[in-house]
Amino acid sequence: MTSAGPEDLAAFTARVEAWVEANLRPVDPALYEGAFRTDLSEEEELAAVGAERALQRRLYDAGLAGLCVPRAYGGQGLTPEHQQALNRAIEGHEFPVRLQAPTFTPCLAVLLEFGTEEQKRAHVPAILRGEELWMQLLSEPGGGSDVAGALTTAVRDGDQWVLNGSKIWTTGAWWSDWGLCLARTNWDVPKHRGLTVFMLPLRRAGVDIHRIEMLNGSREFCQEFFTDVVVPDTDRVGDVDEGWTVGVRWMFYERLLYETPLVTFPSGLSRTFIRSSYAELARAAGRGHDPAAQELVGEARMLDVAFEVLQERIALGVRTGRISDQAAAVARLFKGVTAGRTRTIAFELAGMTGGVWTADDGPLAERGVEYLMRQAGSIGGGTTEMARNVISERVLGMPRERAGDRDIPFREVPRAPSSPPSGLP
Amino acid sequence: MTSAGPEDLAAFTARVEAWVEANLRPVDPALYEGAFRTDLSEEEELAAVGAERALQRRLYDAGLAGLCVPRAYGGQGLTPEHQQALNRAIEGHEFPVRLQAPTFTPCLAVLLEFGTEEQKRAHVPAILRGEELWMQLLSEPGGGSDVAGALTTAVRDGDQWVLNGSKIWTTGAWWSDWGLCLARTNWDVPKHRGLTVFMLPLRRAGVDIHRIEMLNGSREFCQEFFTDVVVPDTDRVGDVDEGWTVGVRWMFYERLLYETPLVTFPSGLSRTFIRSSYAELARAAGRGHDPAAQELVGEARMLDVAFEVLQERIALGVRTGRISDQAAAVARLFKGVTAGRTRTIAFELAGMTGGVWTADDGPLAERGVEYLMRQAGSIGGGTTEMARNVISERVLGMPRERAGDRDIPFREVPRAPSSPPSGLP
Amino acid sequence: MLLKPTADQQSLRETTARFLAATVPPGRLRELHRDDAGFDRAWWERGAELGWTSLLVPEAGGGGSVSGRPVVDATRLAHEFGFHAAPGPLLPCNLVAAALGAARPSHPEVLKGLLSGSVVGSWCLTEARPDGARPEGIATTVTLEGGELVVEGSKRPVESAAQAQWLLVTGRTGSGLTQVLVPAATPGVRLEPMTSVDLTRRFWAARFEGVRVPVEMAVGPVGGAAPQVERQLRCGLVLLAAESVGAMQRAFETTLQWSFDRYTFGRPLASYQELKHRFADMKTWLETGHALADAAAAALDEDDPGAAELVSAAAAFIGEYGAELVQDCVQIHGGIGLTYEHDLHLLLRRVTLNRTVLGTPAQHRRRIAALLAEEGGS
Amino acid sequence: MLLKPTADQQSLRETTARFLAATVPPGRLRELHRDDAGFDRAWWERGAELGWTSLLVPEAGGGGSVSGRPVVDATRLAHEFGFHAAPGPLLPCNLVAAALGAARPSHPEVLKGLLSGSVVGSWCLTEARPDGARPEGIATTVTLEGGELVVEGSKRPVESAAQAQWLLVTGRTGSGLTQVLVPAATPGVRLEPMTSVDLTRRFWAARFEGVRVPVEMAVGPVGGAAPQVERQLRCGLVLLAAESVGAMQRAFETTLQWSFDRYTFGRPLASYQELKHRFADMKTWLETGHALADAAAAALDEDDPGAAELVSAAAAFIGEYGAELVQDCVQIHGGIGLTYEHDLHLLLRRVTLNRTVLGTPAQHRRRIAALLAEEGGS
Repeated sequence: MTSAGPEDLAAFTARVEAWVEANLRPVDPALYEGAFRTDLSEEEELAAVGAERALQRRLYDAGLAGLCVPRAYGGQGLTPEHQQALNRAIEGHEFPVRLQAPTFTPCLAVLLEFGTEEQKRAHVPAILRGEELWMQLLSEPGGGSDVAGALTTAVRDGDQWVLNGSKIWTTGAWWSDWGLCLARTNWDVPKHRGLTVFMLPLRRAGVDIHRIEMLNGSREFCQEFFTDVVVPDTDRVGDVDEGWTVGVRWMFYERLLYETPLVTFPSGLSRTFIRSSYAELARAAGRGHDPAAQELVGEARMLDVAFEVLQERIALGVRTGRISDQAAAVARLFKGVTAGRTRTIAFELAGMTGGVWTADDGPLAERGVEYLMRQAGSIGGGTTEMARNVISERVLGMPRERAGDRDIPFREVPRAPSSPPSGLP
Repeated sequence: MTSAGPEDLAAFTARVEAWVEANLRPVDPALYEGAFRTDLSEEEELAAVGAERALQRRLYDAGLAGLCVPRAYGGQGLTPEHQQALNRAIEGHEFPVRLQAPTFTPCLAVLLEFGTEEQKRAHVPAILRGEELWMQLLSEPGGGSDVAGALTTAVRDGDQWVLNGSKIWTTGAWWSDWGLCLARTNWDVPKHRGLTVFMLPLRRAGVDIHRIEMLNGSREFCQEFFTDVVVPDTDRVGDVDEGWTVGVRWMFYERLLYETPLVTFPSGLSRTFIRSSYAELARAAGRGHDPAAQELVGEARMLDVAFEVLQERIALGVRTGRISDQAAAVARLFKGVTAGRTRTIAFELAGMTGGVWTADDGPLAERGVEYLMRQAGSIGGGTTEMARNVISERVLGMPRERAGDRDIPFREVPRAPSSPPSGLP
Repeated sequence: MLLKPTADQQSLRETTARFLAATVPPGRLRELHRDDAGFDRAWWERGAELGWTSLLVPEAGGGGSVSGRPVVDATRLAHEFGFHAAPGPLLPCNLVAAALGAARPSHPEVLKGLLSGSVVGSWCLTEARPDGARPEGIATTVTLEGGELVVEGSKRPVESAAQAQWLLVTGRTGSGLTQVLVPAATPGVRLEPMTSVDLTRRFWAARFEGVRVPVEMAVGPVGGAAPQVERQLRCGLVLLAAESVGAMQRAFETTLQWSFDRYTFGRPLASYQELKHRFADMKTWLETGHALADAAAAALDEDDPGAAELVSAAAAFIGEYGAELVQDCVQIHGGIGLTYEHDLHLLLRRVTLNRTVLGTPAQHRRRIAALLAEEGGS
Repeated sequence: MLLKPTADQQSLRETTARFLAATVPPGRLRELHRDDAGFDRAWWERGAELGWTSLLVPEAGGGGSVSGRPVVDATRLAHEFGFHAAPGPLLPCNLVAAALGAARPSHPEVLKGLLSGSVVGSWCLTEARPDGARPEGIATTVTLEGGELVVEGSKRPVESAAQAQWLLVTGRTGSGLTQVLVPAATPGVRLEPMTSVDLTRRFWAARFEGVRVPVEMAVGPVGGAAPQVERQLRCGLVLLAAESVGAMQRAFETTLQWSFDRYTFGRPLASYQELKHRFADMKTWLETGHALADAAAAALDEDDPGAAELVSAAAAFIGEYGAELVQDCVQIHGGIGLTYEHDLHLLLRRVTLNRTVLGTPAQHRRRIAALLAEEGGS
């Protein structure tokens, strides 16, 4: 133990609880359900981000930011149990929800594991103070689940690199500061061996950020276009052409999501706000006593409870080494399937109001729009199909799927004869 | 037109209706649901088969057997519309249910298409008179859906062949007379090119027939063991090593099932006996007015109605050439999935009685046993997995699945390292 | 899609298909998304010239089937409307025209306007209750007072109500039902806009507060309209079913093509067995949807005693599996399929809307059970 | 399977696993299928020596948990019973022992017999009604007349009733519940054998016609037993859930191994993507089943206020997905998986039985909704 050993857990808990009560506003947890999907105007959204930056700064000043980050980089050097105590303490209170993912995981996690000493000293404290919000520049248009098939290319030019290409599905890139970018640096080797990771300020010349409109009007996601973006070699993360080594861990941290102790997230948040909503829907639809509606309500709640205990089991198993860390895909799969089913149940409970409603319909309103977005939970953050591949191949050890891009130079990989259509033929 | 053109449809219909009324006993169609699954003793089963042979003979004598079989082979040389008229006329009456499949289809159909003149004259009239019941000796233990991977081997010995091997899943082979057998005659060519079809009397020396006990106690299926069974070359169907040409059509006729005009099957049989049973179950369970039970009843009935119209559509489409005849797999898939779901619904409606019951529980009794057998409808007659392969590859033209046995001599095909286990490890 | 359409049915369908492809491509639908009416009146009149509102009206009323099977004819149009996610009050205008055409015919001037497309009418049937599309539970009343009919109650959703000159209101008169044609401008008629999942289909909540019209505005017998109401409802359900099947067909074709064009891990999506099997399931649902919609339409034309069951089976099956099919198409497309820019949601919206307008799949499952119970005598 | 069992829990489980593997392999289960009792009394006594009936009884009553968490301990046994599709009255003996142990303890001689395995007891709770496992609807009455309790009513299914010397009957006394220990040989007790889907678990329908026992035979307070009944019911549900998870685990392992061993079209089944994805789904259900059964057991041990919900969530989820998992294992095996000779149906029978004994998944979904409604105050 160092001379300044970790703060005693009980004392820490008491201190945190007192601080939270004194400093954080209580909020209705239901508010967070739509944190990334509300119809805030651009100004409102920026203001909300600004408030969260300030909130993060207050956490930092109180010694409550980066509990599991080494002190050398501005963190507290405490244990995951301390983070859990914080997570419990902030239950029912405001917290900087937008900063957790992808800034704290996977970006911060990747930086801590692969960053140079200079990189960590330059960026980790800034992240903990809420000054730098990070994005992951990973998916590409037309790339789907095959992130290692990145086409965005970085070409070396002396002690710097020139990037061209496009990334997509970045949450809130337009209000973020930095991005972690997976780029192709060698087209003449198999795909996993020609990638390199860079860090990239998003407000640099040559970076165009375009907000994507989803079918429900949400504009949370962005697409970035890179045109001759110059990145110094000192902003490279990991070795040249070894980006996939970084990428594997990157995606591991992405799958962990709220399971890493780098993230601050109220315990039981999901439990609280879901608990009553299905029953309310049934009542609002005049079907509180209809057994068919009761079965739907019970099923939805059953799935939520099941997900909660499944997640706990897998987190415990991974932590104790009794379960392969690939098993995070089990929770991801269950969550995706369950999210689809529970949204469908909510839509079913809305009955005819599911398709057409007025603002007076209370909880029944908008259920149809949520239903239209149903698959989002099985697509975003890695599709359920990919999760099934991971479970069968990595957890159960079943034979790998035949790939058409293995062991051949990336430039020779079969691709679509033409750019795929984006609309109805 | 020949001098004796087909009998006028209206006159035929009138004649058939009169004959049916005068000669066939009315029966409760529900009886047929378990035709192959009841717990008849061996003697009772043999007696029932005997009665059906006699019934077939009466149909033959009345000129109502083999309506679409050429007159030269004892048939009537009429049209599919005549068969439909017969199918309508026998609605609600006894008919030789056990003789239809596999005797009339696929066996008779294959004989008509591939048999020599001598073979057809020897067997077709005997089939139409109810004297020969046929079996298809196609599946093999451990062979699953890969029927072309047959291991049963025929070795030529002058003008005869010697068969060794085993076939399985033959319905009622123990009371049948002949079998159509797919055997390997060449191990040194790829699997589809080394097969030959033979006809085989089942009561020949070297043929051992073993009745398989299913988990519900049914013993409808048999397994046959062939030990040095001698077959004259004149009982070969199709050319040597060209058995797959026969096999493809054979399986086509098997898929058609009740859609071929070679088969006599009361129209709307399935509709009649299913119509009320779900509602009765709900009532028996004391849930006639429970909306959740009503939804299950309605769903089950919806699926039955849907299957009926789907089957009609596909039959019409195939008949008129507007749909690929591979589309029979669509009906097969729907039927398998639906059978599983409707049995599950019946089990659900039985509630707690589904697991434990007394004979006094009426329609609720035995639903648990049916539930245990649920997958039978998705396995027997070609699995739903195979149907999905056929639909995606043959109907939709999606790429064929990679096979490990293509274009290599059959004896070099990868096989299980050891014989697969049949029990718990 | 009918397997054996007549030449006239084929021509009807193809003409409409060409017209919709030319006039309301996806880009135009996005424009109409920002339009209050959701469709263009002049465009609708051009469509009416193609026969869009005449098929369910007897020749005596100025309409006419092209094949002698009017409902089947009308589903040919509905199929194309679904395939193109087309705008316009197809359902309400056809059902009001059918109602007028069936009643002697009555109100020939209104009918003529509907046939020419110059007049829009809408049917006010459903109400805000758990089983809002079943006539048995209608709470709106139509009362005969002197020579007038007084309409009192609330109806929702009413399609294109604000565009309609005429509202056909179904209400209760004692223990029977009455249908009455109410000019939309009558005092006491109040409309409140609703939100729908569809880009172009617009609905309103309508309140009728002591609305008075002359007794001549009754369509069919006062207190004796139940059989006609049931028939309109069934026609409406079959049109919705056929429209949804059209949307399923388009989504399926689009996504199948995408699976061939899109490569991942060096292989087309279409080569992955798990996706192939899902396409096989979708194909099965699609064919079953066609079979049910066509059989239900034919049953209505033939007054088949099984029509009620077939119609609800079609509504229940297509409502559920149609939406599941398009949702799986979204899944196969991935994130792009959830964007406003992509066209897939146009189809998803339509099948989602249609499964709620005249009863949800769950309600139709219960309806089937109720029909079985009637039959079983319990 | 617990992720962090104590050494004693681990040893308990392994000892039982070895004993079951050695004494009741599948061949023995098929023999027991033809046995009236479905298990051997001497064998049961040997099992009792391993602690099969003592875990839910406090030390004061002669029992004892091995970890301080008795319900969790007991689920270790139940898991192995499911894994081996083992015979024997595990559930009824444990629940009767728990009831006696919880009441002061009462009837020490009976309890002693249960603990040694020399006595079999069974719990008569459920009745033939749509929601037959909920205590609220019990129709059987227990009436205090003088110094006697009179039991009147019908119970089914009652496990191993014909083997039991003692029946613990739960009945209504006024608006409360009473539990009474009835010697099986008491006049007025009539047993009728029932058929179950399981090979070895036997059930009877029990009628109690004016059955009289001294008031001393009450277990817990007359008219005040509802909390204890609820607790027994929850324990029973958790044991069933854990047992079914054991059966799921075995079916899954067996079928996964089969997919590696079985070749079709020159490739192992395990290499087909569609099957791989189904195994991924099954793995997910299996892990969720473990998580729910373990969490529900822990919640009972901790008297967690969420225990009722967790127990019903476990029953609903494991009942439904457990059966679906084993059914899919059958599908993957093909026809061989439906034969009596194959062992898979032993597991299918067990999960099928267990999802009906103390309420079906549908009933537990409704129960969860009822708990939410109580919470929501409606």
